[in-house]
Amino acid sequence: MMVVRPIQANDHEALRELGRKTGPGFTSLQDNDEQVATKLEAGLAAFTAGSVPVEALYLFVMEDTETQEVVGICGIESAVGLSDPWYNYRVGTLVHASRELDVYNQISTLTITNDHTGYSELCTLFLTPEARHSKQGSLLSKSRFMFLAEFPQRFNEHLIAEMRGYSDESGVSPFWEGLGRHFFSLDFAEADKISSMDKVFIAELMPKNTIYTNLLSKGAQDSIGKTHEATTPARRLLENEGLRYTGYIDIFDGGPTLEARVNDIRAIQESQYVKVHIADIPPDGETYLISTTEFSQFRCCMSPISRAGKNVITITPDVASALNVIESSTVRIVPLSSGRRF
Amino acid sequence: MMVVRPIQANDHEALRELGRKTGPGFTSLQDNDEQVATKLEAGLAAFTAGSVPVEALYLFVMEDTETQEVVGICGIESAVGLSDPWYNYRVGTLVHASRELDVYNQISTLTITNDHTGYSELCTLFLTPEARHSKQGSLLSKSRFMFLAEFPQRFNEHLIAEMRGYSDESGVSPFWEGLGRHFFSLDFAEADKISSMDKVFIAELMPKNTIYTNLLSKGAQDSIGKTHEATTPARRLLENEGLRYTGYIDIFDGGPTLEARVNDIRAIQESQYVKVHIADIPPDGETYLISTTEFSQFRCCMSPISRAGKNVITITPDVASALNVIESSTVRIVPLSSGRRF
Amino acid sequence: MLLIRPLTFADLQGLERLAVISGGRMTTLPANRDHLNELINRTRQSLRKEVTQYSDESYHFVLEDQTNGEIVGVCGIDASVGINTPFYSYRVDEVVHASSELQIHNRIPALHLCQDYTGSARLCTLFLDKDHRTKENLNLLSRSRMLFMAQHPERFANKLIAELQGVADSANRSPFWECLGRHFFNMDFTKANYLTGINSKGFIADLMPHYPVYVPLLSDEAQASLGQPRPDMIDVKNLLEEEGFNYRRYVDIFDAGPTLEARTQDIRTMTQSKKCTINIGSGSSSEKQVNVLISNTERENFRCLIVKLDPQQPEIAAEVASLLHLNNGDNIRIISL
Amino acid sequence: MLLIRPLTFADLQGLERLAVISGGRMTTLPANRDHLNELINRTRQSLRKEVTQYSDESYHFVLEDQTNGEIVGVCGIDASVGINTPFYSYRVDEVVHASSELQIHNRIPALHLCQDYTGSARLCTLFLDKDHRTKENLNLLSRSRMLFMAQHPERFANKLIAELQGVADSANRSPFWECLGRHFFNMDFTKANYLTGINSKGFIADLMPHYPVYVPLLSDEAQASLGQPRPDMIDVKNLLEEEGFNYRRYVDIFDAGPTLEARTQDIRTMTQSKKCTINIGSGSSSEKQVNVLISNTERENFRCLIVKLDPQQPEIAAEVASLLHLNNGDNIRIISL
Repeated sequence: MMVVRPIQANDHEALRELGRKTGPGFTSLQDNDEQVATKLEAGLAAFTAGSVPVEALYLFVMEDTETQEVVGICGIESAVGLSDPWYNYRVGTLVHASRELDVYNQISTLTITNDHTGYSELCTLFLTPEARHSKQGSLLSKSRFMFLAEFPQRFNEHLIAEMRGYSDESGVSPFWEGLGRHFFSLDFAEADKISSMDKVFIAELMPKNTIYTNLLSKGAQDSIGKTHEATTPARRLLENEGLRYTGYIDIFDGGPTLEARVNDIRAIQESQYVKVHIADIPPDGETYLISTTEFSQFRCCMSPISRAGKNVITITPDVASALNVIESSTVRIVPLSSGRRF
Repeated sequence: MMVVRPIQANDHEALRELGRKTGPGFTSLQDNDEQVATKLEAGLAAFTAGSVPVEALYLFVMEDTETQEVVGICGIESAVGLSDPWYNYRVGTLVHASRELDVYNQISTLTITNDHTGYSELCTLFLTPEARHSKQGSLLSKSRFMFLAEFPQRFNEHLIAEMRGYSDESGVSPFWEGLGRHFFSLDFAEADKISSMDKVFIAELMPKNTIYTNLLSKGAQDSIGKTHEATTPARRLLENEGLRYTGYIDIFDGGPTLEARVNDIRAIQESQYVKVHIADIPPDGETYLISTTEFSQFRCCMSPISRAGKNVITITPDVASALNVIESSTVRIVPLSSGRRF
Repeated sequence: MLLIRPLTFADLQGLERLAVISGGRMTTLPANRDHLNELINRTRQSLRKEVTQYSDESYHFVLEDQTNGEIVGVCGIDASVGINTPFYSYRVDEVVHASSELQIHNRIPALHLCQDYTGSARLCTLFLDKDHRTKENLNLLSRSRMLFMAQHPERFANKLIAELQGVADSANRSPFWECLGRHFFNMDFTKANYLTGINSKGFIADLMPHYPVYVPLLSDEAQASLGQPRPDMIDVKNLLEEEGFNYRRYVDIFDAGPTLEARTQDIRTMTQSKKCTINIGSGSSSEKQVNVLISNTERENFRCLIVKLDPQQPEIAAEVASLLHLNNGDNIRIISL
Repeated sequence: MLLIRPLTFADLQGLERLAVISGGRMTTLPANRDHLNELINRTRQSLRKEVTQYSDESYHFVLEDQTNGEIVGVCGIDASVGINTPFYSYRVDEVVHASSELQIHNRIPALHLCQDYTGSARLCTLFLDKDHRTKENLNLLSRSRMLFMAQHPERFANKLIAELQGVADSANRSPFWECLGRHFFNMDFTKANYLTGINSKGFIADLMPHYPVYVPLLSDEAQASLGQPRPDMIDVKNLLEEEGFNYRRYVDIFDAGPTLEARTQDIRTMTQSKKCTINIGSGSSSEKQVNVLISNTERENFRCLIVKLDPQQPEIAAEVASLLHLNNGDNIRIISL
């Protein structure tokens, strides 16, 4: 049974191990002692702070209850851009038209903004390749919505998630080549490295005035808001929950930012409290996310459930044990997947 | 029984009469022969055009089936900004921060955009004061969602609605006084008049560069995105259906634009087809919007319904007659109001 | 002998011929009869007007071949531009993009649409038929205007500009236009130029980019053409630079040709031309004779040509005097070439 | 008698006194011992350096009262600004907002943050103790620098600017800063000025508005102060204008005081000062004597003062010669006041 729970001090070795597996595209968790240590420290601080912190990184791991192995990680930043500015390009439209000449031009523009300042952010999602089956990716990603639903006062009413931008077979981003490169003396690889460390550097050098996209290369224009192939499933998952591309992109690779009001997210909106009845009968219903109401002892797993009455569900002892709940405990549930498709 | 239906040529006198009642704030339908004639013509053209027109104004009236009196009007523009540019200010955020000095400033900005170009727009909603009871305003406004649900191919996937902006007791807009006025040689009344005719004039004179709102008067800053008192109920109604203020405001008075994807609107998303059973028994269920599936003969009314089986509802002969449907006709229904509050 | 004189209505056909062979690259000379007529009309009205404070007057002159009466060149001066219709330029500014942490300090040029030359006088509409394109004729055509200005300084603004046509390929296509203007105007260069020439009000404001355009985002060809005159404009450029004109990083919004500027009162023809009286005689040659630009001091009957004379004791033959509408002892203005 | 000479390390205390009484309004003279030390250090290094291509050298001079050795004034020249730290100004541009249909044509001034004066030489840090504020002393203090420049023109950029302090109220508050800068910096004027002075890198770029600021949105007081010098700067302004400086609509980003500019080689002291040799004699008065600014032609031992002499046959008393480090027959540079 897979369970998602807050990160703990003794997860250090597991986290270090995950960092070795992520690969170069996953900039937020690398094979890097210092980064892992910093990350762990931030994650622990979030769950142990006395009052509600303004800026906190809530980090969770997914653990196999049978083997105690940590196979995945996910996180939520409570608020971005409050220390260093948080930059995006916003894709806008300008119409240049002359009635007299019967000319009508619709021009797409890019403007640098900090509009998402203070928003909460879904971040740091990684699942080891071996564990990528049986909807375990969905559990890992969506467990965060259950946490958000339970502790809304710890988060902004707006939630964003950045999608990695398109790059070609040789790993080069046409968006960077067509725009950023002109303002730097750096090639993509070097800029990529800097970008992963601190995007403020990039923003300082990017043009401050609105860019007319029709002056960019075709490749750069086509990359605006385009998701990297490897990230497309993650995007689909979030879109099915109600997150939307609203015209904000990464200043570096042009990847889209998805956005939603927390209260409009399906898993949050449709989740409800029920009491549990524990019984060793195989449940036959739809698969649900089930999470506890505790903060530092938060647990989330997925399981088919049976309804045992209005507001009572039946779960197996296995599940109860993974969640650390007893008979009549209150839990939050929501169907793992939405019926709707977007 | 009130029924909403497409406008017809013989509604001219009724439309003229409505124009007399709207008052000066309602710029899209005034006591003005020419405007009424133009409006009617546009409305008729939308329903009689051979193929699907790119730009069309779908106009509906609400008629009392007992008296045949027209008591209200509402409309949908299929696409704005395709002839004359459609302007908004977008409210953005810029962060000016210096780590070195430990200074962090979040600054709100206004940038002129045509971002809503091509979007569909809810417009021209007016109900005579005498008819403002029994949720008839909801019927009139929401009937448009039923039409949108039925004929999505005639509309953009994005829908907007402009809310009148705040003005003080003496009818003066602090937003105008604090911003636009500096760029014009006109007072509010004169500018208001011009604005109602053609907003392009205003846009031509407004500053093209981003405005830092912290340089504006307090009154102007406070009016950004603020709805006129008289329009607040209309705003609430649309927000309950899922339309949202997303940071776009009127360049003239600072009033908010509400926005949603058509498919995310509650009345559209939750509406469904059912067959009707006509029976003269007083229905006791929840009040529903009921609309027909015809284009030029579109009808929408509201009534409590009873379920007569899966996908069959019972309606009274009155309602059937108002909708012009017979036993077993297919209609679209949705609960008049959402359970959710925003 | 070639003679400069103000436009008259009889010049319409000759002007039209020049407009056509200039190939539509000159904004102020569109091949449009109504507009050319208006050009003549404005010149006549401007010359007649008693000017105390200059405004939107425009003076155009033709170069007439005295042997056959043919119009072989045209040139003009606007008293001050941007009065009735906005006058746009691109100013090439540099924006610094720096990051102390990254040790990067980039100066990025960007084009700012501006109207900074509003109110300046302008030398304009310079076109010389190919068959007569010699350095001397160019001097006559271009500098005769300055002699007119020297004689009537109160009629012109204090700042003076001249726009040089920008780089174009053999098919008369401007790389700058192809890269930038075309995206915003949806028409070809010639048409845009023509519409500007016939004063189609506001269309530039309606269609041009309002935000600065970053030069590094332009094509290499477009970048290379920034502020570069068309190769056949080099003589004109040299002439203007000798007069004291400078390039101050303002370029034409359509073809990125450079705009040169000077203080009106400081240009060489203004400071070094002198007013004196003429002696009509044999005009026979002496050692002291040099080529000079000579004009009468009139307005509506302004005449100017190049002749050899002794600047200390100016004397011309009766034949030349007649071309210049001069009687013995009349005032003249001369400058050595 | 007052004497101009380059800063030395012994001047630190005197300089600090001036920094304090100048009240923190002068960016280049912050009351910060480290920075003042650095100012002296740079001056010494710049003077020692053999310059073929000017760079970021900075020369500062003090005005010393010979009667008591007190430092009563300071002035400086930067060889070229914006080399190591960006040099910002606001350029006041006009943007046209016009609607032909409405018959409205507005010219709206807007402030553009720019670095247009990057690379220019700058006259800076002019401060004269109140007790000695006479026109003659101001002339000595300000023009002595120009005499130094005239002697060493290769050390300075071609364009020369001077910034005049802007309007402030009795409490030393700038209405421009209160209306604009304060919103973006979250600190008072003096602190911002101080931080700029000690070269706190990048903080202006981090905090300043990047978009143009529309002047009509500023308070009336702030608008009125645009390009206006503080009243007690009028003498300095007149002096610079006599030298040939012009205001070209560039203002200080903090207090909106005007920046004046000139071509370095064209300023009066450059064009009219002359180099000649000195005769040391009685220095006794004659009718032909006038007040002149006189300096030796040295660098590290540069000295300058005002004395009465006959410019055609310059002769000074031994006492004055000693102050100027001059021997009989040495080269001098003089200009009449």
